[in-house]
Amino acid sequence: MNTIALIPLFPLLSATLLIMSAGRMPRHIAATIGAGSVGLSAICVALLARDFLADGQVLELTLWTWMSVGDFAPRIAFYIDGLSIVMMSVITGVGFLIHLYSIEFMWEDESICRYFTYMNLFVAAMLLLVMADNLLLLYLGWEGVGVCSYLLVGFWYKDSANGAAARKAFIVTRIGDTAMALGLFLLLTELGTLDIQPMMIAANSQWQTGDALPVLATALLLGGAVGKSAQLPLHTWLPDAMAGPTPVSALIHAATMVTAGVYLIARTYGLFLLAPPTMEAVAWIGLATLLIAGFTALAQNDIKRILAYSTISQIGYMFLALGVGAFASGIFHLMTHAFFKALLFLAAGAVIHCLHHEHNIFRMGGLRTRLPIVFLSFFIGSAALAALPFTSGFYSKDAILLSAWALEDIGPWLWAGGLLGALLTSIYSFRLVFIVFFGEAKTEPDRQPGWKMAGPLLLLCLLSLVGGWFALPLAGVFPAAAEHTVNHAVEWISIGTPLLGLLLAYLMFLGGQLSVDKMVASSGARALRDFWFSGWRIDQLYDVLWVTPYKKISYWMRNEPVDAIYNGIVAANQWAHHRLLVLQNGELRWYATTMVVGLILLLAVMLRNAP
Amino acid sequence: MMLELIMLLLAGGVVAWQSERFNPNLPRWIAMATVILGMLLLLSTISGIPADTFNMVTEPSKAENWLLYSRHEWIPRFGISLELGMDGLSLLMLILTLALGAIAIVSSWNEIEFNPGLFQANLLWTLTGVIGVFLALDLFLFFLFWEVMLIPMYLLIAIWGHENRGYAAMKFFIFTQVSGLLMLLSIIVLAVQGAGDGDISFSYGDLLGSAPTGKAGMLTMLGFFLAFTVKLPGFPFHTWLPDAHTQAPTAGSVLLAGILLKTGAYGLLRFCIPLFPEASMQFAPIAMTLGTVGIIYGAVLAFAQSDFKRLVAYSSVSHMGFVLLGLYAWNSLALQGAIMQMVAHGVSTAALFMMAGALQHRLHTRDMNRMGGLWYNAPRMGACAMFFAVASLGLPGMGNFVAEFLVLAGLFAVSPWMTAAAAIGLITAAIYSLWLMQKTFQGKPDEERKLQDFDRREMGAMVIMMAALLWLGLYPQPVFDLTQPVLEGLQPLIVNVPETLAGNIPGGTP
Amino acid sequence: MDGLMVPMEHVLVIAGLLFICGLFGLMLRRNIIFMLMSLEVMLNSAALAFIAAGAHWGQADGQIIFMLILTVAAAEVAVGLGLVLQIQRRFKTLDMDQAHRLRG
Amino acid sequence: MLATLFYIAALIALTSTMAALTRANAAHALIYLIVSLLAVAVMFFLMGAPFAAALEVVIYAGAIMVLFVFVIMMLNLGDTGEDREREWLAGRNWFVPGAMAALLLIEMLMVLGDFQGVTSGNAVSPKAVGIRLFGPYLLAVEIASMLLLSSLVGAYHLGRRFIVRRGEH
Repeated sequence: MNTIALIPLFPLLSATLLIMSAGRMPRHIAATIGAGSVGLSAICVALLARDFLADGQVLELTLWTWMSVGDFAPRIAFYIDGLSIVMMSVITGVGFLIHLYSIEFMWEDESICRYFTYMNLFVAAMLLLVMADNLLLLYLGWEGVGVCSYLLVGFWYKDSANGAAARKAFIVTRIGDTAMALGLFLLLTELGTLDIQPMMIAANSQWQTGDALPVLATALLLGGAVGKSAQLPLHTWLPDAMAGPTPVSALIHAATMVTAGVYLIARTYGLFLLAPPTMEAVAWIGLATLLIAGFTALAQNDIKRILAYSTISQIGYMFLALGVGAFASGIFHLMTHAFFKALLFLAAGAVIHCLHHEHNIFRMGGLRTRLPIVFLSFFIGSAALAALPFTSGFYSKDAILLSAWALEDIGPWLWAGGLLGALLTSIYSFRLVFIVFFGEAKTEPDRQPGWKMAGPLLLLCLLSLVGGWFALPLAGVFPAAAEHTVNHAVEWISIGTPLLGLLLAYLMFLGGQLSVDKMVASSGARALRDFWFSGWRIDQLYDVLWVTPYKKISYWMRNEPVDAIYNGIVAANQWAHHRLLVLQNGELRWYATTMVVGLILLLAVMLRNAP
Repeated sequence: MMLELIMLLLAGGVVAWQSERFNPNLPRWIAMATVILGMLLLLSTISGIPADTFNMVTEPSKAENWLLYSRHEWIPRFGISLELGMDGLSLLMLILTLALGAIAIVSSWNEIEFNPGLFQANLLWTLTGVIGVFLALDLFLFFLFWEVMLIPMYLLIAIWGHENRGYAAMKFFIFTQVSGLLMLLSIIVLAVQGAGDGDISFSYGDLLGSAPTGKAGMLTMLGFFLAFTVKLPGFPFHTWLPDAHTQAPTAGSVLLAGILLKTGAYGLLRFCIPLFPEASMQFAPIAMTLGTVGIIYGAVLAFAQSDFKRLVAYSSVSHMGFVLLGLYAWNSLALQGAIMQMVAHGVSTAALFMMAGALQHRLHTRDMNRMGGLWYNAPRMGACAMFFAVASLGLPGMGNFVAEFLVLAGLFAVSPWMTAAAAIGLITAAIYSLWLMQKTFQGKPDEERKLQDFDRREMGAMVIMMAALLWLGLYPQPVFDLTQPVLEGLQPLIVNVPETLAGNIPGGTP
Repeated sequence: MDGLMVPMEHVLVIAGLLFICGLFGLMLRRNIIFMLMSLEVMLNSAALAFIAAGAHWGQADGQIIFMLILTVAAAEVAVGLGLVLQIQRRFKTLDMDQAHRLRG
Repeated sequence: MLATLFYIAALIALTSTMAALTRANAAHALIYLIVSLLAVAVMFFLMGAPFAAALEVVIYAGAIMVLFVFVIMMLNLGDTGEDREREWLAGRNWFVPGAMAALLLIEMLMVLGDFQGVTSGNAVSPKAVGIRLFGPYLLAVEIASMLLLSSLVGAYHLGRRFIVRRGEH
């Protein structure tokens, strides 16, 4: 039982140790503690998973009652079922590999100690998020990972652009979080508890499917999920968040934190099932996001931004899966995505590391022979991302598309959109591979990745390839999906699309038969490319709609408009003072006369009142 | 004990003042010793109270079940007595006051060069007034302490403040004094009319439930409300606060933000609402609107400031809006949240002001445009600032989150729309807090800058405050347990909450 | 010799007339010396009224108050004339309309 | 007979007062004022207050007025001052004070309108005054002496015209 408590405790303890050392700890010790603690957690998770797979027993552990006010008594308690196990495995497993990788990647950084502090804190918060038995504790983890993300994106604080990106990440997600908090208030007020399992039972007994309240509650929760998982319309922070160190992008902005939204919806699926309109909205949001992000990724030239948009797009798939009710498929894709996207980011990090922090893909090229391990990793990652047959991504994405197809009414539309997205995915993935690793060399790498980098890469390669055959222990978590008859034509199309994308990418970026330069020769096409490059101008739109007005209003008000009232009172007083000052003119005769006037008036009053 | 505690601080002030003649370093030691003695006195007294007393519901109108109660005749002709009482709420506030008093002394340890004796004396006398306010049960006595708290604070700002201290001190004085006089008027009305049959009584217990009804009740209540809201400060009576905070010396800011503001909240909870249940509940929608507007307004203005202390001051306006909301929502969740916010905000803002004071002491500026990248020069300061910045934006796991969550959760049952509006404050809080970090500790560092990082003394104070916030965030139950009986005693005083509230607020019945 | 029986109202009217004469002089004159004289007249008229009242009741109190008034008048004149000297020295005039700055 | 004397004294007091206050020359005015004071002294005497009458002559008409004389002599105002006084006394300046005085007079008469009573006709001897003065009014005497002392100090301080303070002229 106590292994459960140990899992988040290890990274937390490690972070505390690192904080208390105040940066004076030698870097090899800091790195060992930082990575080792996550490794220990991973071992604990593995032990836990082995037991769980053996008996399928849901584990619960209450540490203490957080607070108890009236009937509201959330606990610091864990609830470990199949879904949590999957998430914890991903977090600690992939997390450990990334920590290991970080040791080499960050070795030369002066603040490696601070780096591992933040990373460990993040892992701890993320673990709390997925292990929490109630939504309040989940919210603690949720905000905790947000802050860690902020700290890590802005890790290199000396450049204020990084700070801006970090702030944007935090504030945009905070908007979603606030919606989620409101959702929590609604659930607490209506259902009287935030403990997830009793809450879903209470919801089932109190609410009918399609009632306004569950729709509202789930819509608010969805707001949180959309913010954290970088879905439309709150996705704009993720590309900027690439300002952080690359392992951070791999861990937080690809594998774990950004999928928290997916986890949240899956965790509270019982509520979402009561709200079909929200479910539909989830699906459409996912679809729109995956398409918009896919198109945007096509036009980028920063290696990390491409991956960021691809992450947004892949999470769009997960949302699509959740929206059509295929929760298990969504989680499945979450896991495979964690593998291959972490792999891609780490490989991209290796490229960046070996090319003196070069991010622009057009200044790379021909790295296939110079960085063979990285090439292998990147190729496998891209293949999985593009869902080429028999990679892990293939299985998960295929499951999603089939579930979408099976849905009535809107299903085929969603399926078609997803398919288009798959095509786009394939094109931009291989565009990346072809431009970076093929063609002529433009920048020479000055080093090769060492074992701490290569090891995690190779392990993740393996996971990306075989991850599709894992059977996730989700049977007890979600209601059994309806068996749908598989339409073979649909399946073949799903398989063929990525290959078509690969072909197109080859023709455009390697073979040269379809020259991109020719395509964008016309002004319309160039405008379209610029439009995609700017991320559909959504950032500019928000700038005009929110950021600039907020700044303007705030600066306009900075000198306290309310004070105008009080200054008005002061001014009125001063005005009266100056008027009355005339009476106090220092002329003796005037005083005498006014006294006489007073006397006259006084006597007049007396006479009038006299009987 | 209560009278002794007040006397101890008063006398400590006098001694500290006079000790300056012997050695200019002596006053701060004496002040520190006085506060620690006070704390020990308090703790030893509490340990003597039987444990089950803490769980008994406090009957506000009776002397029983108060943890401590004492009454001496003072001016019997007018029904004025030295009536002091301590329940869980007062106890909590006393602990906060003494702890932050110690922090304030630490924060100005090396800062005061002019007349240190009088400075420490004023500090202690402010504490005296605050403690008196938290203990007084006689309204006349309460008013006396209310004024006692004001004057030393005025002197602290006016003598040891920064460049524009005269203006700030005068503004602070006029705002609090005018509203205080209105309250005196209300107190007298209540004392004369409340007791009935020609007797005058200022005793809290006698006056409960005797408020005039109708329009007169509303007007009398407004006298109290104004005094407390100015102190709180609630929008639109907050404008003295940014000036006073900015100009006050560090210890003054710490005291102002940490405890003086809390007296306003305490007054609302202890006096304004229970004494005028009917008028207060009629007024609740307006009070809550003021709270909501204050939350957003403070946050928006905080973002636009370039003065470190001013920014923190506006953040106080924003945070105290939650208290106003919580108090007038008047259900267990919201009330506990409001109390928690009083404590957590006291600690987190005190820390931020201490940070500001430390920066000003070292850099001789509060202008954030002249800072930037300080993390490079002083990582320990940076880490502390980051901690308290995220505490201030309401990160779960810290006391501020517990407070804001409970307030909003409680408010949601009363008015979902108001909750939604107030929740915007969570976003805007993130904006200004992170902006603060960006302008000061992040960004391009000046590598030539010599900046003394926190020393052991300052780090000690910071660590204590961090630990306190984490404790409040992760295991706030002791605080709730302490105040629960008090609230259970107060809540029945208002019988018609749901109807009045629901009837007055749009969407009141969810 | 016994005193005279005068109707009180006559004496009071005379006192009032004297008082008003003084007041009139105070308002009329700009010279500080004349103003002081007017004050003397007014004090004197008050004294007259007190003496009359004392005579009416046949008590000594009226005269005692008269003596107090006398004291006040003496003190006032002493200080007032001292001020006159100062004013003349500072402002080179006795015109009170010009000495209105209310500061030395 | 005595009553006639009383009313003649009253007439003299009023006219000489009026004259005193409307003179341009301060010395002349002072003489008129002394006449007025002497007339009032006569009235005191006739009303049965011989001690007060004596004091009026000795202290008021004597001592206090001499102070005025000294000051007028010290100031040495001369003819220009007198011309200016005449100018200030021009007719238009009389209007407001005259109106005020008239109004006040009317009101005063109305107040006194139905006042009944008469002076007793019994003289109050200086002895009686002295007994009262040093009996119940002892405190007042002390206060009066304090007042005189303080005015002495004040007058002395103000009168030091030849001691020029540092920084002046």
